[in-house]
Order: sequence, then C-alpha cells, then structure tokens
Amino acid sequence: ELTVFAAASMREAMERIASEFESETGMRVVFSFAGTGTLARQVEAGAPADLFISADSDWMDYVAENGGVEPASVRQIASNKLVLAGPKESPALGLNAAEIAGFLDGQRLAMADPDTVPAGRYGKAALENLGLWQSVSGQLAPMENVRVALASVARGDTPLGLVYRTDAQIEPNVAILATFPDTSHPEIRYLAAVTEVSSNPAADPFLEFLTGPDAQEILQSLGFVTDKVE
Amino acid sequence: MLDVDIAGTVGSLEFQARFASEGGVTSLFGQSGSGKTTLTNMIAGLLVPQTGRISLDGTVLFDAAQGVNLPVQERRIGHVFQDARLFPHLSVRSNLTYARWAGRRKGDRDLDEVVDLLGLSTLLERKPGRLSGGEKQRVAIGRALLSDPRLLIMDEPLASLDQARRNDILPYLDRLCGEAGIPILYVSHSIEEVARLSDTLVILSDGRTPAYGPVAEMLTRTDLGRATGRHEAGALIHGKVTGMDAAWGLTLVDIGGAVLQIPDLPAETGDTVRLRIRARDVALALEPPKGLSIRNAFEASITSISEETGPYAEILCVLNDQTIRARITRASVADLDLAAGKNVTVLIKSVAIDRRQRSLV
Amino acid sequence: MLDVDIAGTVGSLEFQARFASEGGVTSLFGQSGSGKTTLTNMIAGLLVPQTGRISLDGTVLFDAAQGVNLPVQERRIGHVFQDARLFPHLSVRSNLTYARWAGRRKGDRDLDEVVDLLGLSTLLERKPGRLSGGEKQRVAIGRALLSDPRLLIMDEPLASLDQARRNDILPYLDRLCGEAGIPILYVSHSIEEVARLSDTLVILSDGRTPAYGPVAEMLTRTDLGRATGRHEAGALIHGKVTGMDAAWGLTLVDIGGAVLQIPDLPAETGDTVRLRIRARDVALALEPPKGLSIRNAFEASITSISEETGPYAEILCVLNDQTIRARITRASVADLDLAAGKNVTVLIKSVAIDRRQRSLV
Amino acid sequence: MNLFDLQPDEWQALLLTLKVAAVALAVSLPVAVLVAYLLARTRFPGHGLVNALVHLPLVLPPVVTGYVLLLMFGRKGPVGAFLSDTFGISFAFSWTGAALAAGVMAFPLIVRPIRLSFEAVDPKLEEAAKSLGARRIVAFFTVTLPLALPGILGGAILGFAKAMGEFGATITFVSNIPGETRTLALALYTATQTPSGDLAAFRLTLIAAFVAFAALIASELLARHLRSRLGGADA
Amino acid sequence: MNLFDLQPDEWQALLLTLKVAAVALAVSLPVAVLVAYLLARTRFPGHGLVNALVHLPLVLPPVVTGYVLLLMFGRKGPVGAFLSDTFGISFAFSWTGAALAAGVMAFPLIVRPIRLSFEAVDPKLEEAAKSLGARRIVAFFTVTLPLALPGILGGAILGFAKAMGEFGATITFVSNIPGETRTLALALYTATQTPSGDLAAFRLTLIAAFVAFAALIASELLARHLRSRLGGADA
Ligand SMILES: Nc1ncnc2c1ncn2[C@@H]1O[C@H](COP(=O)(O)OP(=O)(O)OP(=O)(O)O)[C@@H](O)[C@H]1O
Ligand SMILES: Nc1ncnc2c1ncn2[C@@H]1O[C@H](COP(=O)(O)OP(=O)(O)OP(=O)(O)O)[C@@H](O)[C@H]1O
Ligand SMILES: [Mg+2]
Ligand SMILES: [Mg+2]
Repeated sequence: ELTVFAAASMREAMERIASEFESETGMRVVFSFAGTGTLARQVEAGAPADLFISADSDWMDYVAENGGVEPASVRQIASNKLVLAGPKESPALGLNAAEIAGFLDGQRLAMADPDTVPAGRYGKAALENLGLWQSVSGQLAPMENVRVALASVARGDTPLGLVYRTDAQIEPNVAILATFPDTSHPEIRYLAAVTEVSSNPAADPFLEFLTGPDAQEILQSLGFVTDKVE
Repeated sequence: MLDVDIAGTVGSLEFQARFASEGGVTSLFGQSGSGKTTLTNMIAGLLVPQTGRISLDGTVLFDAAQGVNLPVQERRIGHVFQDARLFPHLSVRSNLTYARWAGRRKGDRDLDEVVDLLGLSTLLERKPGRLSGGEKQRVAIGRALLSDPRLLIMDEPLASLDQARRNDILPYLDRLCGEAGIPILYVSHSIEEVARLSDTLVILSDGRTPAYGPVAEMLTRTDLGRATGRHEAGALIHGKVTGMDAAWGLTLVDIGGAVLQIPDLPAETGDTVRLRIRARDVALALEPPKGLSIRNAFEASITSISEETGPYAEILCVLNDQTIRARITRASVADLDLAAGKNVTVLIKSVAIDRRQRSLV
Repeated sequence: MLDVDIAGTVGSLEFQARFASEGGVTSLFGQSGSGKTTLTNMIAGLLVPQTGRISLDGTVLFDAAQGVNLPVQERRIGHVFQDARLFPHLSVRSNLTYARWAGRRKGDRDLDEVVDLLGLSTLLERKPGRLSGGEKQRVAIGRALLSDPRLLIMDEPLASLDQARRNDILPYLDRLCGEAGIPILYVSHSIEEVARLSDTLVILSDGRTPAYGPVAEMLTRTDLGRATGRHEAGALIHGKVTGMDAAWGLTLVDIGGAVLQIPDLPAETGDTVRLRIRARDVALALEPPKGLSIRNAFEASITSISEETGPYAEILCVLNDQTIRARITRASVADLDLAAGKNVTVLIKSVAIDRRQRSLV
Repeated sequence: MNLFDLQPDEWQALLLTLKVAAVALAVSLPVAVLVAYLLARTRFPGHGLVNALVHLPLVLPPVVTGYVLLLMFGRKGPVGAFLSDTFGISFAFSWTGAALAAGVMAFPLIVRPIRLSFEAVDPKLEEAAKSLGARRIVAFFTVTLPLALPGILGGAILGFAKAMGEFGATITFVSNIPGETRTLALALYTATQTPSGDLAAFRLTLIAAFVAFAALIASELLARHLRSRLGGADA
Repeated sequence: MNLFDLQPDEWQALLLTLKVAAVALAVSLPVAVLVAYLLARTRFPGHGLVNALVHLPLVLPPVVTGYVLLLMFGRKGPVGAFLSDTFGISFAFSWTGAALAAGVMAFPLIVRPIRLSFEAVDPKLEEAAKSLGARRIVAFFTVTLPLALPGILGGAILGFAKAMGEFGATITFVSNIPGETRTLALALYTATQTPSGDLAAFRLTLIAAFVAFAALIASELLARHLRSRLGGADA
C-alpha cells in the first residue's frame, strides 16, 4: 500500500490514475488531499508519505531543500493553463483592461488567493504580465483555492473567475472566456517526488507510472497539459 | 374577605383546605410538614390547586371551574417567604424598594418608617450575602410591607428574631391590619404570636383544615389540644378600659362584672381590648385571699372540669359570658373539692397579662 | 473544655469574644446581628480570627501566635448551620449519612434512632428540594448528630420547629450532652430554651461578650435585663427528689428548707434536679394562704427590691442559700408593705414549673 | 524589522479583526441571550430543532458553514438578494460578511454558557419578583439577567475569541481581501502558506495571542467585579 | 444511490469521526474539569497565563494550531520525539493525532461552561461537607462535581460537537488519510475538491448533522434527568 500526499486540485486525476495503477500492479494507493502548502510542511515534518505531488514548484523546492523529498526523484508530471471562466453562453473575452472591467461591471474577479495558493500566484503573474493587475487588483475576490473560486462563478456570485483550465473544463455551469498565453506566467508545473522517509518499493514504479502513457492520457483528458513532461 | 376552598396533590401530600376569614389577621397553625407553606403558595399563585376556588375581597384569584387563575404579579399579595429569597445582586435598599421600581407599586408607606421599625438603617447599602440570618428575614419583611399589598402573607417571619425585635414588629403588624386595613395571613409555630395577633385561626394538619374560626373560640376548644399545644392553652376575654392608675402604671379594664388591673397597657379610656390569659397563669381560691401580691381576684363559677391523664386538670369558669380557663393540679382539685357549678375566686397575676398577651381589637 | 479568646474584624463588625465553658451546653445569646453566627463560624474554622486562641478539650484549634489553624474537617465539630445547607443532589438518607461515607466518621449513634427522633422516616428517599422548611432543619440537625462530633454547634436549630417537636428534641440534646458527654454550643433567641438546656450562658452584644458564666448566675443578674429579656427573667434553684406522689402524679423536691410538688418530672428519688422558676410565676403573700389552688408555699426572706420604672418591681428572696426571683406590681409592694429583710410566703403554682422548665443536672 | 513595531498591513488586519469580532459579538449576543433564555426556561414545539440549529455551525466543518452562508447571503442567494434589493445591504465580500460569518460560528459558543447560567438562576427569585408586582419581562431584566451575568460574560468571551480566530467560514464566505476581509486569522493563514512566511506568521501569532490575552484579562477583572458585587455569597 | 444508504467510505469516516471525537472528549474532559476547577476556585501564580493558553486555540486560526501541533508532536518535534522514544506513542498522521487536534481545539469550549458551573456551586455547601469530615478532594467529588454536572455536560456537548467538526487543525496536523485521519469534516472537504463531489458533500453534511442532532438530544435528556434529580429546587 502506497501513501501519496497530493495537492487537492489533482484529486480527480489522481484517483483515476491510482485505480489504473492498482488494476495493473495490484498495489493499492492511498491519498491524502490537502493544499500544497499544508502537505509540504507535513512532508517536511516527516509525514508517512511515499510520494508527494505538488501543484507548485516553489513548495517542491522548499521541501527538497529541507530534506523532505529526494531531490533527485523530483519530476514534472503535468502542467496547466490559466483561463478566465464566466457564466455559460457568455461571449469570448479579450484579455484587456477595458473588456474585463466592462464584464465585471463593478463586481469582483474570483481567483485563488495570490498570497497563499499557487494558482493565485500564477494568476497574479499573468495579470501583471499583461498589464491588467493595476486595474483589477482592487476588485479581486481571493479564494482559498481554485475550486472555491470556480464555484463562486458557477453560482453567479462573481461574474468572472481566473482559474485553471482543468477546473473550468469539468464545471458544467461555466464557460472558458479567455485563455492566458503560457508566456504570461511561470510555467504551472505539477511535480512529483519520492519522500525521504519512504522505503516503499512501489514508490518508484508509481512515480514512473505517473509519467507513463496511461497516466498521461488520463491527465490529458482532464485538461492538463502533458507535452512538457520529462 | 379571604375565601379559600381548594384541593390538590403536591408531592406526597393530599391537600384539601377550606376556610374563610373576615379580614384582620388569619393565622395558619400546624406542625412542620402539615402544608402551611403549600397553602400560602397556592393563595399567592405560585402553586396551582387542582380544584376549588380562592377569592380575596370579592376578586376571584383562582377558580378551577371557571378556568380563572390570576398570575402572581396581578394578585397584589405581599409575600414574606419562609426562606428569605432576597435578590442577592441588589443592595438592601434596592431589595426593599423593588416593588416600587420594578413592580410599579406605589403605596404610601414610608421607606424610612419601615427601615426604622426593622432596624435596617445601617444596612441599606449592603448586599444580602453580607447579612446575618435575622437581618435577612427583616429585609424580607420590609420588602413585602413596601409592596403595597392587598393581602400580606407571612410565612414564619419572626422565627429567627429575638424577643425585643418581635415586640417591635408585632404591634406594627397589628396597626397595619387595623389602621391600613390590610389583611394578614400569618404562619407561625408560636401560639403566643398567634393568640396575640390573630382574629381567625386556621388549624392545618396533614394537608387538611380540620377546624377554623375566631381565635378566642379556637383557643378554648379542648379538642384541639394537640394542635395548639397544651402548655399554651388559654382563653381570650374582652374588656373595656375604664380608667388609669397613673401612680402605679396600671390600667383598669372592666371585663363585665370585674375590673382587672393591668400594667403597661397602651390603651385609652374607652378602648375595647382583648386579653389572652393563659390557663397556667390562673389560680383558684375558695374565698378571696388577703395579703397576697396577686391583685386580680374575682368570683366566677366553674362550668366544667376535665381531668386529663397525668397530674393536670383543666377548669373552665364563666364570669358573665366570658370564659376563663385555669390549669391546676388534680391534687388541688381534690384538696379544694372543686366541682362544676361551684363558685370560686379566680386569681390572675397582673404581671402575667403583659404586653405580649393582649391586642387592641 | 472549650476555651475561646479571639478578636478580629468581619465586615463592619469589630469582633472580640472571650469565654470558657466546662462542657455541657453553652448557649450563645444575643440580638440579631450581634455576631453569634460569626462566633460559631470562627470556632468551626470557617472564619479565621485575626488574633487569639481557641482550644477544645485540650486540643488547640486555633492559635494566632503559634500559627495553628486546624482545618475545618479536622476539628470534628458537628455544625447545624443557620441556613440548613443540605446537599441538594443527595437524598435525605445520603445527607444524614454523609459524614459516614464521605467523612469517614464512624460514630456509634444509630441512624434509625436519629431518624425517629426527628420524624424523618417517611422522607428518607426525598431530595431536600422537596422538603418543607422545618423538615430541612430537622435533616440538618440529624446530619450533624450523626457526624460523631467532639463538639456540636447548633445555630438556632429549632427556630422553625413546632413546640411538640422541640419538646422531643430538647431532652435528646440533654441526653447527648449528659450521657455521651458531647458538649454543645447552642445559639438561640429563646431564653426558655437557653435556660432549659444550658450550663453556661454567653451573652453576645455588638460583637463582644460582656458577660458569661453559669446559667443560674447569669439569669439572676439584673444588669443583663436587656440582653436576656425582662419578661423571661427568673432564677434557677437546685433540689433533690425525695419522693413521689403517684396518685396525683406529683414529684416531691426538697430545695433545702422547703419541699416543692412538681407534676410530671421524669426523675428518680435521689436525683438532683435543676428548676427554673420564672419571676413572673412567683407570687408573694404575707402569710400562708388557705384554700388556694397554689400548692407550693414556703417562707423566705426578701433580700432586695428593685423598683424599676413602670409598674413592675423585681424582688429577690432567699431560702437557705437559694435565690428566688419574683416579679409583682409596685402597687402590690406598697399594698403589702414589702421591704428588704422582711419574711414573706413565696407562692409558686405547681403547673408553672413544667417540663420545659427543668433539667437534670 | 522590530518584533514590536507593527507593519501597516498588520495594523490593518488587527483593527479589522477587532471591528469584525466586536460587531459579530454585538449583534449575536442579544440574540444568543434570547435564544438561551427560551431554551432554558420554556418548552415550545421545535425546541429540539432550534437547539440543534444553534449547534450546527459547530459540528459542520467551517467551510460548509461558509458555503451555506454564501448560498443564502450571497448576491444570488435568497436572503442576500432580498436584503440587497430591499435595504441595499450586502454581505458579499465585505467586512460585514466577515462579521456575519464570525457571529454565526461563535453563536453556539455564546449560547451554551448563557443557557447554563439561566438554568442556574433559582426560579424562586423570579417568583419573588413577580410577587412584588414585576411582570415577566421586568423580572427577567431586573433579576434573571443580572444573576446570569457571569454566564453571559463567559459566553461573550468565548464568542469574542472565536470571532477573532474564525477562519474557515470567513474565507469561504467573504474571501481573503486585504483591508476588507483579511482578519488576523486570514493574514496568519496567508503567511503560513508561503515557504518564507514563518517570521510573519510568528509575529501575527504574537499579536493575536496578545489581543486575546488582553481580552481575557479584561473579562476576568469584570467577572471578579461581578462576583464581588454579589458580596461573595448567596442570599 | 439511495440517500440513506451509507457507502463504505462514508461509514468509515463516520465511525472514525465518532472514535476521534469520543477519544478527544474522554481525554480532554478530565483535564478540562481539573483546569476549570483550578481557574474557578484557586488563585495561583500564572492563573492568567493558564487561562490565556486554554483560550489560545480559539483565537488562532486552526491551521496555526495544527501547525504548532505538527512542530511539537510531529515525528521530529520535541514532544513527539520524546513520546515516541520513551513510550512508543506517536501522534503523527494517525487517528490519535486527529483526536489530539480535536481535543486541543475543543478544550476552551469545554473548560468555560465547567468553570462557570464550578463558580456557581455555593462554597457554603463545601464548607458543610468539610464540617462533616470530608477532605477537600472528597468534598469535590461528592458535592462540587455532582452539582457542577449540568455545566460539565454542557461543556462536553460543546466539545464533542467541536471535535466532530474540527477541520483546520486536523488536516494540518495529521493530513487527510482515508481510514486513518479522514473524518467526516475532511471527507466533506475532499468531496468539495471535485466538481462532481456536490452530492457526496451533501450526503456527508446530512450525516454530520444527523449525528450531532442525536448527540444533542441525548445530552438534553441527560440534562433533564440531572435537573429532575435535584428535585427541581435548591435546598
Ligand atoms: N460577610 C459579611 N460581610 C459584612 N458584614 C457581615 C457579614 N456577615 C455578617 N456580617 C455582619 O456581622 C454582624 C454579625 O453577623 P452574624 O451573622 O454573626 O449575626 P448573628 O448574631 O448570627 O445574627 P442573627 O441572629 O440575625 O443570625 C451583623 O451585623 C452582620 O450584618
Ligand atoms: N416539592 C415537593 N415535592 C414533594 N413533597 C413536597 C414538596 N414540597 C413540600 N412537600 C411536602 O409537603 C408537605 C407540606 O409541606 P409544606 O412546605 O407546606 O409544610 P409546612 O407546613 O410549611 O412545614 P414547615 O413548618 O416545616 O415549613 C411536607 O410533608 C413536605 O415534605
Ligand atoms: Mg413551611
Ligand atoms: Mg446568625
């Protein structure tokens, strides 16, 4: 039995991959889903995890530096895109201040908290890069995670949300109105690594499996970008 | 005035009480656990009887048949509880005036007067937690007095007060009843207090009221010996003040056929007074004695002698239509050869009839 | 036995008490607010005096100078509090036996005996919240009696009990003191109770103990009129039972120079007894009267006459070396021409000396 | 950076926290007193339901409570839409919403001690008040309430502490907007979510602990005062 | 999928939650009673500090409390290492750790009502017990404690509810491991992390509410029983 600490935003993908892995190898995988930061600190504290899957490269660096994971085992398993999501049947939106301000119409832009959540940090970088930060920073609704931001859009509490493409794609009540160019933000890297405390012989095979064709196919089907995976 | 006829079950007690009183002081008398507090609580509205009717001064307070049950706060009954029930967070002053500022009872009784009567003037700013037992009880009395009541219920209010204080308070209650016309329902174990104060006596026994009636009548009933306490048996006689002997501090009271000399009686010539004379204070002689310090001697005729078991005999004598009760030893009855119909001289020490034994009617 | 000499300040009360008693019943007597409860609390260890010393039977309970202050639970003092302080969550039975199961006090007093004495047998399974006022007080008395005390403190224990119940309990306390040798510190407002029960009387007034001493002596001290209550003044005389008159239920008591006939005295020939004779029950005559129901007449000589203001005079007579106190009107003093040194006949109704007035020594 | 020199954003978070907690307490305390009294002294149909509802925010994870608040009081929620249309009041993404979330979360903690205190007031004293002419409501304000003050204070201090520390429902309901809804708890959370935030988190912890300490001391002094007003003993 | 047919993982989470809450309560209640008694009846140096420490988990965001627990009781933390070396007890990432987190978070809620109840017990009754020979500890167990039972029950129910719903400190301290530390609250959170999880979240909410409701009803019945034992009135 393999214990994997995985970023909560990866839940759907991870559970599917794990059942695939189990049917192939007979090894059961148990997940602990939480925010990347939370998990990172736990891994650092010696949590009984075999693998750590982070939605953020900064936290993975931090854990690798502090002896939580084996630096050599770190590898990218997927990346993602940022999009603006809005109510279904809204027209596409140009990524400029005027259009966005017009669409918001004084209401707020939901996004993951730029100060706490990786998705938020990426979003902030993208907005800054496109020169939009100035105009929207006063109208943000920073959420605890991407899912909450997306739900807020789906419910109509906020007209617009800056979220991962993967999330926007599965939510039936929203439409993707715009996609941020990859160049506007640091690459959104999902990293996996074997922990220092792990002595589970299945850890490496699963890590291998994550970058294998079966897993990559699942990730791709859920909207992840998989072309940059090593 | 106060008409009670109720029944119900409270805890293990089968309760059934019936009495009526014509104002003045009505005393409830009975052993511990006989249901006195229960009865007062029903009259006050704190307990609801199962059946029956309570009316006060023509107002129906409770009527099971008609579904009337006036809430406590509308009954306007001042209640001195057996446990003081002071408000612990309020000063003595605020406790005393509670009915005025919280109960919208105005009343014209003066706070200072009540405070003086009860000796509370140095305690006004204290909290009840810092009072002695008797002090608490006095505050509870004051609080009820100041609530402008239509009826005052007092559940053993003087139990932990010393004699001096009782002697101050009892005449005040008398006046309250007489002058202000506020009827009082008084619970007490002390037959002295009851006799001193009451107009009507209600006997309670095991949740029932076997007897009630005017106090004079009740106290001479020999069948209530156990309830009223034999030692304290006595009789009430009525008289009229005919004059004063200022030199010796004696008041002359005509009881119809004889004049008694009584010390220290706060009454005016012409007043009618009521005197309780305890059977144990009455001696009998075959003829008027000479050279004796006992000043009150008059002739009366024996109507009955009940020889009880033990050394005592109870003798009822009648003078005009007033009954006097004497308690002497059976030995003396035999020695003096007393019998019903015989005339004897009744001797009553003047000092035996003291301030505690009488009341203005 | 009990030696108290303490001082301190409690609230607004400057407290200073000093007395000693030789076992038996010691009564604390004083007005409401005079500090009786405070004093008992200090002896029990619930309040700590600032200075002084308390010792019981040779054990030092408190000594400010030596820094001794025995904790309450080690003083082994049974305490009947003025407020009953029953444990509301425990049944009457568990309250009564608390000292046994929680205080590891064994004691050989029988639960049933105490329950019978106090009339609690039907209440054993009840919670205190469902008891009447007097019932609570009785449970409190029983609880203290069953705690195997070295000293029993009773703070107005009989205040809300009826006469019949008091008459049951008082002889029991007597026996407790006499047979079991447990000293009792008794707080009461009733001089009757005090006289009936006490060996030593301690007067408390405004937090001070102006006087204490053997009860007979204290009761004849005329300077303590206010404290002891004039109405109840009297004297204690000692006597020896010399015989019985079974036919009339009278006991003959030789008081040295005279034999009194007393009804209903539960004593054996040869016993020494103590009789309290209230001044108001004593009449005087110039010569032995004839044909009178008053059976006790003997000659004595007047030692003093104090004419107070008002209608009364207090007369002390002496027979051998026993003092008898009489209270008659000034008018009679004048009429009979009484004066110190004169011989008179002292008259005492047999029934006046009844069961409440005497005690076995 | 001196440990005791507050940064502007720390000041902001501190003041906001105090404002949110104070408003939450001020609004929920009277309601809590009422509910506690009803639960303690009356039996009405739905007694159990009210009792359960009061405790619900305690049992559910705060995120759920925040989510329910969002559904109800959000812009499109039934209550939110009504309030916004009728009174122009909006809780969404504003400090008032933070106060609402804090109040709801603190509510069960406030109700319970108050209810216990009401239950402990001897009904005989209320009877005495009525026998002196006080109507039920007057008896409540002059006798029951003053005697229950220690419990009310106890509930208030629990509620205030909870309101100060409320995190899950707040961040879900009104998000984590600096200056508007980022209370100390949210700022502290924010700091812990960056690898380099440890020092900031430590400072914020100290600030929060300090404020809580001050509030506790104040409440203890008040409680002691209340107790001494009773003369240290029952009547 | 029937709404009232629990799935195996829901059963697991439910049972785990009950176990965690029960153990948390069982362990913290006696400590809380002790602390409440000390706070209520004694003045000792550090009184204020203890009082503040007790309340700290309320004021700090749960995440911080969880983080502090992780630092202290984690495998590498000073206390955790000591316990693990000396007694072989480990809280890290196990249900015992979840119980610890729940217990710590519930602690202030348990202490306060109990403390109020202790303060409301008339010291005169303790004096009476002592005058009957009971030592302080005996008086405590035979008089003070039984009379404070309503408050203890009140504190326990608050604490149990809190322990059932605890989320932030738990997920931070012991992570979200199915079967080991994934209580209802954490399962609920997990469910909300996928768009398709709404129904699951709703079901879990109902389960949590139902259990809480049952616990409350039980506590009310018990409280009524306790009150009736007192005969409805004080002595
Ligand atoms: N806690 C307190 N704080 C301040 N004063 C007090 C306190 N307790 C009692 N006193 C005062 O001390 C005096 C003595 O009180 P104590 O209770 O000893 O009187 P007592 O003789 O027992 O009276 P009672 O017969 O009325 O019970 C009273 O004047 C009372 O008001
Ligand atoms: N709440 C109750 N539940 C059950 N029984 C009760 C309750 N209250 C009183 N009783 C019983 O009812 C009887 C009458 O009680 P009540 O208080 O009326 O007596 P009381 O005449 O006032 O006695 P006391 O002179 O001792 O105060 C007693 O036997 C008592 O035990
Ligand atoms: Mg009674
Ligand atoms: Mg006293």
